[in-house]
Formats: sequence, C-alpha cells, structure tokens
Amino acid sequence: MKARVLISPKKGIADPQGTAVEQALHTLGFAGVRAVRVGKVIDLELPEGDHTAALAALTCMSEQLLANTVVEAYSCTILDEGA
Amino acid sequence: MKARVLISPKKGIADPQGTAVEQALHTLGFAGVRAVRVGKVIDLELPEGDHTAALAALTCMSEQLLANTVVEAYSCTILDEGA
Amino acid sequence: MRFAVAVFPGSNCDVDAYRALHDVLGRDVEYLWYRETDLSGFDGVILPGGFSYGDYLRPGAIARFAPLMEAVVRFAGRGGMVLGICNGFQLLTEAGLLPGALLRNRDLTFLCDTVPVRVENADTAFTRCCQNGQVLRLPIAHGDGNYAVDAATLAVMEQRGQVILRYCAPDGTVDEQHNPNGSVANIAGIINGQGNVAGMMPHPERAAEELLGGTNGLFILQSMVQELERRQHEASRC
Amino acid sequence: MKLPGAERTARVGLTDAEYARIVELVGREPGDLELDLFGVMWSEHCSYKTSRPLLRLFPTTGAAVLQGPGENAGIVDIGDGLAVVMKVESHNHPSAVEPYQGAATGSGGIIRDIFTMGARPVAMLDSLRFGDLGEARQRSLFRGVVKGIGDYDNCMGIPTVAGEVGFDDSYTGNCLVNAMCVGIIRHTDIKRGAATGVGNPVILVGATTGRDGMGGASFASVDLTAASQERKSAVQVGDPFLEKLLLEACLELFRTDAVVGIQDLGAAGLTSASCETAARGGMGIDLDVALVPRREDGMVPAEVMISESQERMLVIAHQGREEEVQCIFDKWGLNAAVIGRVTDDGMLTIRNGDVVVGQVPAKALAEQAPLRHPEAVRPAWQDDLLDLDVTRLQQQDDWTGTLTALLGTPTIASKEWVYRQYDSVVRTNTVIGPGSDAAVLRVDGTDHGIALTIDGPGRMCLLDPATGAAMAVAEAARNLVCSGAKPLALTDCLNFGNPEKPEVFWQFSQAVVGMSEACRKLRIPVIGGNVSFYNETGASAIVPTPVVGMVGVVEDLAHICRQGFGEPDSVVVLLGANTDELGGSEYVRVATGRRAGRVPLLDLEREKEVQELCLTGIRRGLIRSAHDVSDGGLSVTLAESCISGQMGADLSLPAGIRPDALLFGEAPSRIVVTVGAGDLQALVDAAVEMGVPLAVLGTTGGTLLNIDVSGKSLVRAPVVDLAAAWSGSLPQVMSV
Ligand SMILES: Nc1ncnc2c1ncn2[C@@H]1O[C@H](COP(=O)(O)OP(=O)(O)O)[C@@H](O)[C@H]1O
Ligand SMILES: [Mg+2]
Repeated sequence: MKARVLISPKKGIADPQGTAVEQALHTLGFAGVRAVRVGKVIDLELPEGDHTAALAALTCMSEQLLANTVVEAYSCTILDEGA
Repeated sequence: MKARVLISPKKGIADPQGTAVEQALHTLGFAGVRAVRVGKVIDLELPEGDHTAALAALTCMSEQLLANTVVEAYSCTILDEGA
Repeated sequence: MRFAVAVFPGSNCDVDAYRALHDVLGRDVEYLWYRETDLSGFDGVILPGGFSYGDYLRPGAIARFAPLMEAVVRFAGRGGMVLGICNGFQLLTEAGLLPGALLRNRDLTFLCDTVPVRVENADTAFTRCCQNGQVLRLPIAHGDGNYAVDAATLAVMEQRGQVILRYCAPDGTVDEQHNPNGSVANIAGIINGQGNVAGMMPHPERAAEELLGGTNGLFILQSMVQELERRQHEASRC
Repeated sequence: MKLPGAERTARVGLTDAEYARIVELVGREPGDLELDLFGVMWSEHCSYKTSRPLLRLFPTTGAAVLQGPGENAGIVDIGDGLAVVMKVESHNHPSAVEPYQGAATGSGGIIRDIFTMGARPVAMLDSLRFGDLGEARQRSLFRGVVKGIGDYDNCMGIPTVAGEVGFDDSYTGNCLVNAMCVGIIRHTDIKRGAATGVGNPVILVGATTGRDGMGGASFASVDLTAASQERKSAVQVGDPFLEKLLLEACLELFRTDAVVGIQDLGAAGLTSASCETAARGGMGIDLDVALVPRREDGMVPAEVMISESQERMLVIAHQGREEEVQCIFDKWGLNAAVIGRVTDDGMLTIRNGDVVVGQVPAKALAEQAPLRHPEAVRPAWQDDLLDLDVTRLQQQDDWTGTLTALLGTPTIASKEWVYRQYDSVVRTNTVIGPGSDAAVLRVDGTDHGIALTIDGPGRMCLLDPATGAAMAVAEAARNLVCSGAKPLALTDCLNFGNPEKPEVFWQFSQAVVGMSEACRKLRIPVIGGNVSFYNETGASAIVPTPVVGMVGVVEDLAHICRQGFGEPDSVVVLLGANTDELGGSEYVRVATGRRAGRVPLLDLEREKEVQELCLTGIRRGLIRSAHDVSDGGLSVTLAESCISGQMGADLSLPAGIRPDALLFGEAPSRIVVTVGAGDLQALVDAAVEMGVPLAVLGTTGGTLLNIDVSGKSLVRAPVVDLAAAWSGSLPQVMSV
C-alpha cells in the first residue's frame, strides 16, 4: 500500500529556507503570501496488510530515521488500499 | 487561507535521497519498504478569497519558482477555509 | 575584451573567477551586482560558484529571477558568451538556458576534491585550447552536481556534441567508478545548441596557478579568451 | 541570614553571596529583569568567574601581539602591515542536543567574532570528539556535526582547511565541537567592541530577534519562566546565507568611517553585546527593546534582551551617520534599527517604549562577577591510571598486522571522509589543504603564507593534565614547523567537566599550568580562547581536553613542506630521539582497552631545538617532506608519509628499544623528514651544531614500506594495503 510521511519544521523553530522562499514569492508579485514553511514529503510503498500496523511502522520509521524530532514534526498517512 | 504545495521527483528521474532513505530503512529492519521518493512540502498562507483564484496562483508559483518542472512534479491544495 | 563576473547574494566564488581572469590572465574584469540590468560593453559573462540565496529551495532557483539574469538571457540570445561554473551551472539550467537539472549528489554529501575530467568536444568556444580526449585535473566542490536529463534530450545532446566534459579515470576511461556524484553519462559540463552558453560543475578558475595545485583550468578560460579575440578580430575586419 | 529575594536568585543560578554583591553594585534590590541580566552575564559561560584567575597564568604579550585576550578575538602581526585575527570556541552542548544546527551555529558564532574585529575571515578549522562509532547515536552525531559545519562554512565561502577528530568513550554523552575561525586584516582597519561618544547611535543589524536559544537561561520571574519554558528547548537554527550577507555588509560598512565600535551578539545576546561594549568604552547605553525588530509576537523585554537569535551584530556609529549605515544594510537586504544611544552615566538602561524597565551599571554586569576559587584535588584514581605493566604486553611477531590495525582505528585513520565534505579551496588561497600536518594559505599580495593547525591530544591529558596540555602546544607548534612555518601565537579551547568537582578543577588547573609553561618555553603567546565546563552526563566527565589552535608565518612560499614522501631516492631522517615510553599511546589502548601509563617525558628545550632544526632545514631548501610523530608513534608517521606520497620506503631503525615502543610509542619532539642525498650532510651539520639527535633511517622508493631493526624486518607491507586500511576505515564505519 502507498503511504506518505510529511515532515515540517516544528513551531517556533526558525525556517530560513521558508523565509527565503517567501521573499522570493513577494518579489515575483505574490505579495499576500505569508508564513511559508518548507518541509519534506516522503512517499513510499509498504507491503499490503493491516492499516494500524502500517501506521505504527510509519511512526517508528519517522521517529528513528525520517524526521529529526528535535526540530521537526511529522505526520503519517496511508494513501490507498490497493497495490 | 492555508495552502500546501507538494513537490516530488518526476517518474524516471533519479532520486538519490529516496534511494538512500530506502536503503537506510532496510538496514533498520523495515525490509518491505519500496519505491521511496523524497520531495518537498511547502505550506503557506494566502489572503482569504476565491479558491479557484487561489489555486491558479499556487499553480503559477509552482511553475515559476517552487518546482523545477524539468525534474519535478507538483500538486497544490487549499487546506482550510477559515483564517 | 571585458568580462563580467555576476554577484548574487550568496555568490562566493566570484572572487575566484575574478582572480583567475584578472590576476592570472590579465584580463579586464568587473563584478556585476545582481540588480544590474545592463550588460552592454561586456564580451563574456561568468556566473560564478557559491550559494546564491543560500541554495534555498534549489540551487539557482531564486537567483534565476534576479534582474541581472534577464540581461544575461538577452545577452546569450544575442550570442554573447556565458560560462556558468558550479552554482552558475545550476542557475543556467534553472533559467532554461541549458537543458537538464542538477540533483543532490548520489551519496548526498558535499564533495570537495580534484578529479580527472575528459574533454569530449574540443571544437567549442569553451574548449578550443584542449584536445579531444584530453584529461584535465579540475577541482570540484558541490553538494548538487548530479546532472539529470531525460533520455531523449540526452540523445540529442550527445549527437550534437553538447557534452563537453565527462568525469573519468586518470587514464581517461569513463566508468561508473569514476563518477563522483552520480551524473547521467558521467556528465561534468555541457554547452547549449548555439555554442555560446556553457555550464560545468568543475571549477576551472580554481586551477589557474601552479602554487595552488595546477593550471589545467586555464585550458577552459584561455579558450574563452581566444574565442573572444577571434570575435573581436572578425568584428574589426567587417 | 537569608537575603530578601534570595530564592529568586537561585532560580537564575546565582548564589546568595552573588546576590548580595549585586545589591551592593546596583545600590538596591534588583528587579526581575535586572536579575535576569545578572543571571546570564554572571553565568560561568559569560563571566569566566571560575576560570579567570587561572587563565591569568598564560603569557599573553609579545612583540607581535596586537590584541590579546579580552576582545572578540586575538590579533597578531604577520608583517607588511597585516595581521591575523583568530579565535576558537566550543559549541559542545548545543551539538549534543542537535548536532547539525549545534555545529552550524558554532561556525556562525565564531565567524562573527572574527569579522566583528574588521577582518575578512579566510579559514576555518574544527576540532571534534565523539564516543565509539560502533554506536548508531555516535555515528549520527558525527555525521550531523560534520554536515552542519560543512553546510555553514561552505555557504559562507570560507575554506575549512584543517581540523582534528578524536574518539573516546568519555565523549559518549558529551561530544565536543570546537570551531576556529581565522581572518586577515590591515593593522589600520582593526575595529573594537567599545561604545564611545555620548549620543552616538546603537544600531542592531542582521537577523530579526525571536525566542531562540534561551535554553541556557533561567528567569527570575515565575510568570516569565512559564512563558519561556515551552521555548526553552528551541534549537537555534543557523542561516549561513544571512550571515554571508551580514559579513559582506559589515565589511562594506567598515570601508566608511562611520563605525565607532561593533560587537557580535553571541551568548546572552543583546545583554552581553550592550553591557560589554559600554563597559569597554567606559560609557553607558540607553536602549529601547520596543525598537528591536522581532520575528515573534508577545516577547517580553527579558526575552528580547537574552535571546540568542543568530546572525546579529551591534553597531555603534557616529552620530549623524545613521542613514549611511541604513543604506548599506538595505543594499544587502538586512535589518538595521537604531535601538538606543551611548550615554555617559555608565549605566545599561533598558526601556520598553516610554517605561524604563531596568537600569544597572554596565561594568557590574560585564566585569564584576565575583570570582570563584574552587578546590582542586588530585583524583584518588589518578595513580591507577598510571599503573601500566609494559612487561605484560605481549611481544608478538606480527608487527605489520598491528600497524595495519592501528592505521584503521578511527582516531588514527584518514579523516578524508570529514574534510571531503568541506570546501577547502574557495577564495583560491589554499596552498596546502587538509591532509598534511598543517594547512598553508597564501597571504594576498605578499610572498608570505600563514600556516594553521588545531590540536588536542586528550589521551595524554587524562593521565597527566599538565604534560598533556603542554603537549597540545608542542604538537601544534611542531605541525606548523613541519609545513615550513614559524609559530606565532595560539588560541585555545579548554573543554572540561564540572569545575565544582575538585578532581575536575585539579585537571583544569594542571592543564592551564602545563600550557602556560609550554607557551613560555616555546615563546608562543596566547591571544584568546574559550572555556567549556560542565561537559559531563551523569557521574562521568569527559577526559580533560585542552585544544590549541595555532598560526605561524611562512616566510617564503617557495619553501613549504607536505607530509608525503614526494621524491624517490630521498633520504629518510629522524630528527629527535626514540624512547622506550609507551604510556598513553593508542597502541596501549588497543592492546589493553585502557588509556594508561605514565605519559612520555616532554622536554621543552629539546622540543624547541628539534623544531628549529626542522624549520631551518625547510627554509634552507634542504628538506623535501616533513611529518611529526604523534598518534600511533613512529611507524604510523612513516606509514602516513608513504600513503600520502604514494611511495614506499626501505628503512632501518636504531636498535636497543623494545620493538613495540620503537614502533608505536608516542614520545614527542620527533619529526621524520626527507632530504636529497646531496643535502644530507648539510642537515647533519646543522643538527650537530644545534645539538639535536638525528638518525638516518633509509631511503624512499618502491611500493613497499619495510622497517628493519638489527637486520630483521619488523614491518613489511605494500603501501596500497596500508593505504586501504587507513583510508577505508572511516568511510566503512560511516556507511553503516
Ligand atoms: N575535522 C576536520 N576538519 C578538517 N580537516 C581535518 C579534520 N580532521 C582531520 N583533518 C585533517 O586531516 C589531517 C590529519 O589530521 P591529524 O591526524 O589530526 O593531524 P596531526 O596529527 O598532524 O595533527 C590534517 O591535515 C587535518 O587538518
Ligand atoms: Mg602532525
């Protein structure tokens, strides 16, 4: 099954990259854009099986490897049922 | 309103980060994980207004700046209605 | 003959390029601030290495919209010579002046080294002082040098001789073992279809003095100088 | 007697006695905000209250010293009207929490210390310590720290040219990350961090201010503690792009004469920058926190004053030049806000809009923290460490195997895995980059160069802190000499455990004494430094780790040396003498699992003579390569010279010493050099004249390293095999 982990800088953690993108968007004329935060999206495929177990595995992967939990928050979702 | 742009490597384009993450996950014992692709998630806030116009603006930002369409695909979503 | 070395916020090999052209080759060089819009009076433009806009989002993604880049696009359109080195190469692909894109290095780490590269086409304005097949030792220093392009475009580029430099073994053999960053077909440098815009990850400007470990980069820089001399000569004949 | 407000004092980490002193200095009970300021400024980190009395032992003067300790960085003359500005600083604790950002902001902080003096930074160095790389956590710290340093320095366009990495279990909970920055400046361009001239504007430039990096500070007010608690863990995030702009903007600003004084914002942020500049200038500063550009809402004055948001500087400009300053920072897209004025009352006055929220003497905050004199007691276990029965070390046959294994231990193995991630050549001044004993940079517009190194042989310091610290100085100087430079000055970073423990304070005092003595004997002044205490988790402290960063001058770039054997048929010569000492060596650690034994004798007179001979030989063009004997001993030095030069050598060592001590003992004051056969006599003559022992070991050439003793081959191996063990080790360990 397909799954997705979204990883973003935690609230209160500075995001210089987000700031730079925000400024660039302003320069391009998108004046109203605010609060830009840049994170990562990790798409992956898991063996078919139980959703709850899959989510537990994703959480485990995120805690151990995918996210740096000192500065990043993450969220996991199962995207579909079929292969 | 809050919006999100997801950016991922296009099919057929190498994804060194995805490959590295997949290998690391295998090493950690998540043997069944496949097809890992690492992209970016960009969260931002737009002035309240029309959804269609907002999506058009997001597409414009993505084409021009947020994604490099030579190697990346993107998708835009409005996350909520209220401020 | 006047060279412009572009300076974007975050450029940092602008100095390296300036020194090689000015101090070593004795050429007329000027730094050009990214807000400038006028390239008249310049014959060649160097887009230097570094981290324009901190490489945020993607290397070159934000610098591409600098006012100076509009002038560079026009300059290139008129046939002006543009060399993008490292971050400059990334910028040229982002701006659409060169095909393809530069992804994170295969091993995901920044790589500082001096590596052999083979000259694939010595019949260009940027390589005319070299021989086909000649192996140059050039410094590299990048985190995103993994050249990617779709197969169809690559086929056309190969056919037209647009690949000018490839990573190789010291004896010139091109193989995966001597590909430092995972670039498709070991590509280290390319040129556009018109032959006036080139981009490369290796730093020729850092290989211009014996004291600093070698002068192989001069083959590239001298080629540019010769081409511009040739152009001047031609212009004066008309 | 308990003073009123004493429980507030404990909250900001001060003692009752310190509180009493504050009341005396301020002339009344301090308010909450005022107490917060004292809390951070009188912390060990900012005030050096425990270390200062001892640091006075260091020799800090000399003909070449233009600025000793006390400013943001030290400055030493290198001739031609030019000077080197340098400083090393620790970022150990932040790196242990978040290795990438901790190391990155460590680089950022030390770079600001250099350009705040008016200098352009030209080189970075780093000294790192971790626990056992067999543990995943240690690998991830190592990986994160190296990437953090690389990403920051590379983006700044400052070459990282040298460094060192060591491993020991004592660093498991306390990795060490010491960063050093070196700048070059004209004497006439030196800036200082002093606020002078009544009415002159105080301008905060660079990044906006948020609640970052207040993890170290506790607050006197209970409310505030609650509000800040949530952010206490907030990791400081480095923005090298912004710092690059700040650097260029400041250097551009210095080309005008609008600046009176300037100081970076480091620990204790605006508080330390304002009270220190005021105190140095003998003036006061009156500032309004409402004028500070912020990136977060609802910050109270104490948070603004104490925030450690990165990439900010405090500029004191001449009155009337505000617009000019503004203009330059505008050009670089940076904030510049006039937040106050210089006054003549000696007070740091803090307003929030119209309301004065705090007012204390600037000098009291910056300079008058009462000194502490903790007890120093030699640890009871010190003698156990010294106890090593070398007769029980097995005298086996396979010395080649032992050497190969030693070459692969992380502490000795090639650090290319690290320095490949650093741009070591940007700005095109790097003549010798990482991979030799010292880095050499050319000095623009002259024939001269500077050589740089950073060293901290911690293994010896545990066994004998005084000798170990002296060895750090000796080894740094020796490394510079091997590259062809005359050592000029040093900056140090003293990494220790909790100084309130008498054993730790004993280690610290011993180390300072040892270092001072070495500096005096070798005539190398200390021009700045940093102390990092409290490097311990649970009950265990790190091994004492004094680290020395040193600069030397290369008179003529035509005469420099690398460590590799460069030409075949060169004569290999040992300067100095071998001893049978094995204490503290990596060999003993591998063989017994202990860091043990008496450290080898360090004879500073001998050290000096060996160095002088080597430098003379290089300057006279006799010596072709030079590499000192350090970690792993003589055989490792010889192997490294073979590997670096991709060339073998056929050698025979003087007999009379047990083979393991001969091959692996780490006695100091030894350098392996090569000379052309025709130059050998000249070198021998010089050695005799200077009274330095010297031994001809053999010749370079071929593809094998062969080491004989009394006609019997002890070590015999293809250089490619040794190279594989040495170069392959870290990449392999880190690929897991
Ligand atoms: N963290 C590091 N950063 C940059 N260079 C490093 C680092 N660690 C080691 N090096 C380089 O690797 C080489 C060997 O280091 P080291 O064994 O500590 O040398 P030495 O024993 O001569 O002091 C030196 O050139 C040094 O500068
Ligand atoms: Mg050495």
